[in-house]
Amino acid sequence: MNAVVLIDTLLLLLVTATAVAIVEVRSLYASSILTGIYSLLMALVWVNMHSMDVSFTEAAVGGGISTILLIGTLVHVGREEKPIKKRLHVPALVFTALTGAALIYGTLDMPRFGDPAAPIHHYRVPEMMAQTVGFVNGTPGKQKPPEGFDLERYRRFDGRVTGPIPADPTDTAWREKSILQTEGLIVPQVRAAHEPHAEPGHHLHPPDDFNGHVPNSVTSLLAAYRGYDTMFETTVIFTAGVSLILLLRRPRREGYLQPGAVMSDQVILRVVTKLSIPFILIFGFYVITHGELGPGGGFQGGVVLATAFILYALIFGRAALYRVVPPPVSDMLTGLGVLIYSGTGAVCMLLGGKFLDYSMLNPELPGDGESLGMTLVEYGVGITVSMVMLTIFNQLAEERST
Amino acid sequence: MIHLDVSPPLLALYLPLLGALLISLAGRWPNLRELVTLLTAGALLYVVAGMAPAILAPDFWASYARAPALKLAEVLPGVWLELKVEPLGMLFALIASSLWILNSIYSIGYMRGNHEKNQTRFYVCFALAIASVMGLAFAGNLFTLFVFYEALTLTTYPLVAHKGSAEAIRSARTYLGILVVTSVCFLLAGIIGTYVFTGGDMTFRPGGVFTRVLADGSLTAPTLGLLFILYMYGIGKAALMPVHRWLPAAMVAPTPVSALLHAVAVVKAGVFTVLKVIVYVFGPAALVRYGVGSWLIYVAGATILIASCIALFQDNLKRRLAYSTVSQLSYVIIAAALLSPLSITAAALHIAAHAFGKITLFFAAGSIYTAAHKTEISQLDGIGRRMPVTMAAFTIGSLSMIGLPPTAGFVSKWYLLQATWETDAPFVLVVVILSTLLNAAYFLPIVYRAFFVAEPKHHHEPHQSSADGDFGDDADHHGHDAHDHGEAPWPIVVALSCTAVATIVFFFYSDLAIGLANQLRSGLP
Amino acid sequence: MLDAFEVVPNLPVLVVTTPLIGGILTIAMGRGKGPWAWATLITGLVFYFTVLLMQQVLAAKTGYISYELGNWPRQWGIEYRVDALNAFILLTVAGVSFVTTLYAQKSVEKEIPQDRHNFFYAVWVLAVCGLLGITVTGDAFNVYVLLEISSLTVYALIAMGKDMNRQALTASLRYLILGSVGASFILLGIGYLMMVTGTLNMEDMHDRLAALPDIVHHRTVLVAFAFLLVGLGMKMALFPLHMWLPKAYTYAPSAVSALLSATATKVGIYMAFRFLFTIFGVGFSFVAMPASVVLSVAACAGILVTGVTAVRQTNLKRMLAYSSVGQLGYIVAGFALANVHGVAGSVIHIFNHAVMKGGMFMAAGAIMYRLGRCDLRAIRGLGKRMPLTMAAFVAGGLGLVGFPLTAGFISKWYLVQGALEAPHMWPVAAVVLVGSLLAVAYTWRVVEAAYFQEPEGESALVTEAPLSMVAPMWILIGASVYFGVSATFTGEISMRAAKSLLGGAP
Amino acid sequence: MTGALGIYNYWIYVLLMMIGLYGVIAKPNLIKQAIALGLFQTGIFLYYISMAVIDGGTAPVWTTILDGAQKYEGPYDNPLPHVLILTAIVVSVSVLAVALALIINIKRTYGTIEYDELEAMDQADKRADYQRGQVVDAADDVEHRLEGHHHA
Repeated sequence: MNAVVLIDTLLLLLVTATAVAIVEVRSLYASSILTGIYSLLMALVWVNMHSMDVSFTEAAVGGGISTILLIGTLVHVGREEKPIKKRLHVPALVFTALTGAALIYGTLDMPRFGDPAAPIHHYRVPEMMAQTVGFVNGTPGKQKPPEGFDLERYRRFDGRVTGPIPADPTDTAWREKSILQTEGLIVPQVRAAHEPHAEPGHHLHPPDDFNGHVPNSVTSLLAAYRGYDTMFETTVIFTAGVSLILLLRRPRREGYLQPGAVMSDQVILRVVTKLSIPFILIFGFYVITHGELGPGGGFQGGVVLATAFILYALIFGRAALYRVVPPPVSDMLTGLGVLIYSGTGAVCMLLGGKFLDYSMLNPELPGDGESLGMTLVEYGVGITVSMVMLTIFNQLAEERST
Repeated sequence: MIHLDVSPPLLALYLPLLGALLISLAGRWPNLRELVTLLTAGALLYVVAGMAPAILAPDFWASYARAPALKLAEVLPGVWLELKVEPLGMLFALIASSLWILNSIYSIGYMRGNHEKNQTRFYVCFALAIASVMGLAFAGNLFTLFVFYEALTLTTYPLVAHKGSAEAIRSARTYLGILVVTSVCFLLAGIIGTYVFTGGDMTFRPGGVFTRVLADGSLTAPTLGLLFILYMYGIGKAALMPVHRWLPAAMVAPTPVSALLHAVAVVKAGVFTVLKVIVYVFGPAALVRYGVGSWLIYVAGATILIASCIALFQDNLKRRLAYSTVSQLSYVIIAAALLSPLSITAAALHIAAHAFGKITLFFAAGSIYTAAHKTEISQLDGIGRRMPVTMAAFTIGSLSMIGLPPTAGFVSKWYLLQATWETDAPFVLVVVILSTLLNAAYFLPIVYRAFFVAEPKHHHEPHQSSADGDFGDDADHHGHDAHDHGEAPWPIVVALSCTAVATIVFFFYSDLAIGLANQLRSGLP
Repeated sequence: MLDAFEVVPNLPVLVVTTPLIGGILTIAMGRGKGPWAWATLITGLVFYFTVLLMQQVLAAKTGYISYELGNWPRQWGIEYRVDALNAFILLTVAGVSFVTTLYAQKSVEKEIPQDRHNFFYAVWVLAVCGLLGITVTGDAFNVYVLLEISSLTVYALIAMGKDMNRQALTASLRYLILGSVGASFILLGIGYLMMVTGTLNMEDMHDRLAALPDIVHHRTVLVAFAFLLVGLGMKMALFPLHMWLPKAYTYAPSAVSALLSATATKVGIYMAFRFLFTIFGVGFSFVAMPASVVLSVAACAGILVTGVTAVRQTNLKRMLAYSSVGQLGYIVAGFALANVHGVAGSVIHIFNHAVMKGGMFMAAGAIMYRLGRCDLRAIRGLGKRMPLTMAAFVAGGLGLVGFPLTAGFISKWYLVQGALEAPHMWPVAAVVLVGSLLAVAYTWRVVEAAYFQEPEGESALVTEAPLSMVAPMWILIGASVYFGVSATFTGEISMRAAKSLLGGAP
Repeated sequence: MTGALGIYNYWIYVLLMMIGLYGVIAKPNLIKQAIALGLFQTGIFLYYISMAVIDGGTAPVWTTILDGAQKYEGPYDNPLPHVLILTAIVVSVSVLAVALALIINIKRTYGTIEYDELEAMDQADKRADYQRGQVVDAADDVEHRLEGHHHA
């Protein structure tokens, strides 16, 4: 019973209680605030499970943005839920109970919590951790892993779960012990995952200290190995922003530029804001840039940047904000971020590499090319996220001012 | 992909299509439009007749197997549109194309005489229907057959619904409903079943496509029987009871439609398909060996008798004719179901023989409607004096239906009786005799009324009693007084006298039809 | 700089990144026709790429093309993998979206406020991007991300019908809730599989699952299977889970309805193909698991119930929506048979239904454009007033019925053949045939109203829809007829796809 | 660690998901539904992150020695699920934003955001729409016209 599990247990009980409260409390306002609390608790849970980036994001998004969104919406739709006669909805209860039972049933065959033998810990990820992904012919471990890294330590577990993965790609004997196989129920697909790659040096990623890897493995997965997912993650945000413009923006003639409430007569607020905004901005850029070394990255940084603008708008009014960032500009900037990201990928492609193959950016020092590419895309993410958050806030605020 | 070709069968298919196009273009000028119709019909007959000699040639079957099929389009790998000429189709095509000419003449008189609306649509759809009939007649495999079978249903729908009156739309629904349900649910299922069981063989050949799979036992007798049932009830156009309801319903159509399509083209398409399936898909021999075809005799027999009895009690002339058609169709089916070479001949002959008689009868009915606006038999007292030609033709038609010499009906009935002796099927014999009596019972009274009953002095306006949408409000548009009328417009008279004469000529000179029928029989293994 | 760049090797990624970048640039295209023209350009370009891609795939020796993004080995990075199946789906989706974009201009002008056309078309192109992305990828999680892109965009697009009818909003929200739940189930299923296999690459996953001892009793895998099935069912509007679809398609802007009916649910079905056949493998899904029974029962029930419902509708768009659910039933019933002809039938019907139903929705949209409504009363006598539009509608309807020499007949042929070949599956054949009768019923109500009744009110005065609507409509309908007369190309592709799905030689 | 506690996390995540699902189904208020949907998704996040934990693991961030080389001090928790969940969180907030936008529009046009009331209104609209589009059965319709014709 180690500390992780102990804290985990307590936190999760707290989280669950909050969840019940969120669903059951009558006042929507309370429930929104509780959502913020819930997210903060969740952030703690993530920290406790050593997932710094997720916790950072959860705090910024769940604790910050979502709550703002919810409260901004409540202003227009009213803060009280219509009283309903019977508190307990039995069919829903039954349905959820059954679904839950099914899910629990599914967990029974899972490796236990934190089991090092779980396939996910030893099947593909070790190569990513060992910085040995993508060497000649894509066969891992050609180069000596960094000191202290014992790839075999992970490999050992393979036998316990699914039988050894053959060193020789052409050997398929290991698959024989699968029951379905022997009953002829499994039709083996084309063995793409095990073919050696045709042309030598195809997967030549630089043998310097980088290899798509930065101290913060999360960032290296995020921006390099699975950079393509992240590009679309950014697109999702962008889509959300555009959708809100489509749905909420008032036509020009109704003057969507008219200012909202202004609190600039509050001296303390004004001064504090003026003092803190530069620091917020700096911190935002720090988070974006620093993502390679520690927790954080484009997304979290972007949210931080957005909060600076939002704070400004809250205190000095949206008219002031629109003087700083006119809506047309922010519209364009939302797109710009994704364009930077996809543009980086496209440039790698135009230089003759695969899409998003950063090492193309600097043929002499591929490693630097890769870090350059990752920094670029992080900034792309940052710009889009901050601008979209700003747009969302603006749209909700506009709605209020009509 | 589709490749154009001018070989006769294709020409026979494309001519009416071309005609339809020209007709729709000429729609603004009625005379031109109807001239185009007549020209197309003539050209079609010329083309079709031109193919006959080759079919009648003694070594036809020898060359048949080797003769290259005309592939129009490869729809799927292994499924293609294909035309191939053989005696039965030849016979059918000849009848349809020759009668189309007369019918066009008749239509001119009828449509103008009754001031029908949308006449262009009428002629266009008519030409399209004929095109489908041609495709059906020369279909080289089951798929092609099905395609044109459905096309025929679609193209005749607007003709049935032509008036757009409540009655018309409702009946057209029945028409489309029954034909589509049967063809889609049973016929198509049967065809795909055939395709699956034979491993992709749908090409018509004498002796059938199942021989191989039956031999190696991969197709069992029960399955064969099931397929046979699917086909027989899938071919709704053959009006086998209980799927005959569409035929009386279709009678709301203008008379030329009832005449050519629902006395000749469409219904004959049905029995033709039945015959074709029995001869070229199953093969009589196989059906006899596995004994899966015998039930058909009884169903067909029942249809003949029941339909005749219903006809007996119809007062509306066209309805009575319709039910008579139902029973006459089952003559063909029962003959085919006897599965002897001779009976097959009889079936083929009856397709031809019945056509002339029945179209004459419908022409006469339409003529009466045009001239006198009478639709009910009870109104026909003494009409023979006013319309002698019409009623004379009607009489000839009736005789042919009953099967008395010197009319076409006798020829086919003669062969049928021979076949019954040959296969000693007492049931069929009884059916034939009984139905002959019934035919007489429901046709001769009409003739009697027309000629020997005096015309009533003042008779009430008929169309209150009209149960038939065919008698719409057109009557009062061109305030035609129903009292004094003579013969119908001349094109009508010409057309129906031609068919009447043809009915008699067929009795004395039917070498062509018999030749084709025998050719068909000689093809059987 | 460009000298090192070649199009052909990068086709798989170009198919997705072109609409991505293009879609974002759309918002910079200002007012007027600019955004529309740009969107047309982009979708056209994508269509061209998919055609090239199809050629590449047909030429490929292995039968598939693999593209490793970022040049990371496919086991660790993200892989794009294109075989006959998704090349065909890509071609369909891209082609139909291109034609629909051509069509959109007029009706969008009428139905969407002038000042946000650039945003509208941006979302429109991004929707296409998401759908194509789902279709091309070989990575399980990438599917989820792009699924969310397509879903978000589609929610927004549907909601844009709000200016015509407020129900577009509730329809969109209902779809949003159900769709998100469905997507979460998919995410969960992927998570369970990842827990068991430790990888996200589809091929890799399949191998690991195949290697699992006694997979049939592995509870985690079973639950993953079940939840993926439910999630996919919601996304592809499989019968009991289709509640969101009719309302959404009815009240979305006409152009959007056309786009969605032709592409969105189709991609959902494609995902089902990938998960059931490629990841779990046909042996597990259809032999060890009762997927065949479950899916075919749901599909058949769907065909019948929605068919009957469609007959009872008066609003053409709603009628088409219900018929879409039924037609999806055909597709599902097809691959539930898990034999070559059944699967081929469902693959080919994905294409056939896309062109037919796309064309019909365009026709309905054209009527909307002229009359502001499209119900049986409004279309009376339109056969004379708007001959081309009504003819297109009827031709499409005949296709749905499956009259010979229409595309629908081809699908029906394959499906029935497959059903007769599969043991004890003949009821499916029966349902397929009965379903086409229901199609006759609802098509004929339109025929009677449009051709055998007299127009009244404004219907008597309308003229034919503008060429920019009629032409795209007839491109699709024409395609449906052409591929009904000569389906050798589509037939061969789908047979090939079916064989590779069933584990034979690609 | 014993088996029961070994999958404790998984059970909690199921619990959270189900609370969310219950809210989505049972609560008529759209805002509630949107929030509950969020809970539902957070449950899945918890599952993924729990998947990433490894006994005695630490955050997957390498120590960088002065000269820039990196030193392995594993075992590290698995970074892959973290990455996936980062994406998923972004997706969920986007969905929330769009949902709220829709809800505001609904409030604007319907004047309420209670599901049951909305359903009632929509049903009414739908019925109206149906009757508006209804033709008397094609056949009878013609008859009516004819009669009108006769009387005229």
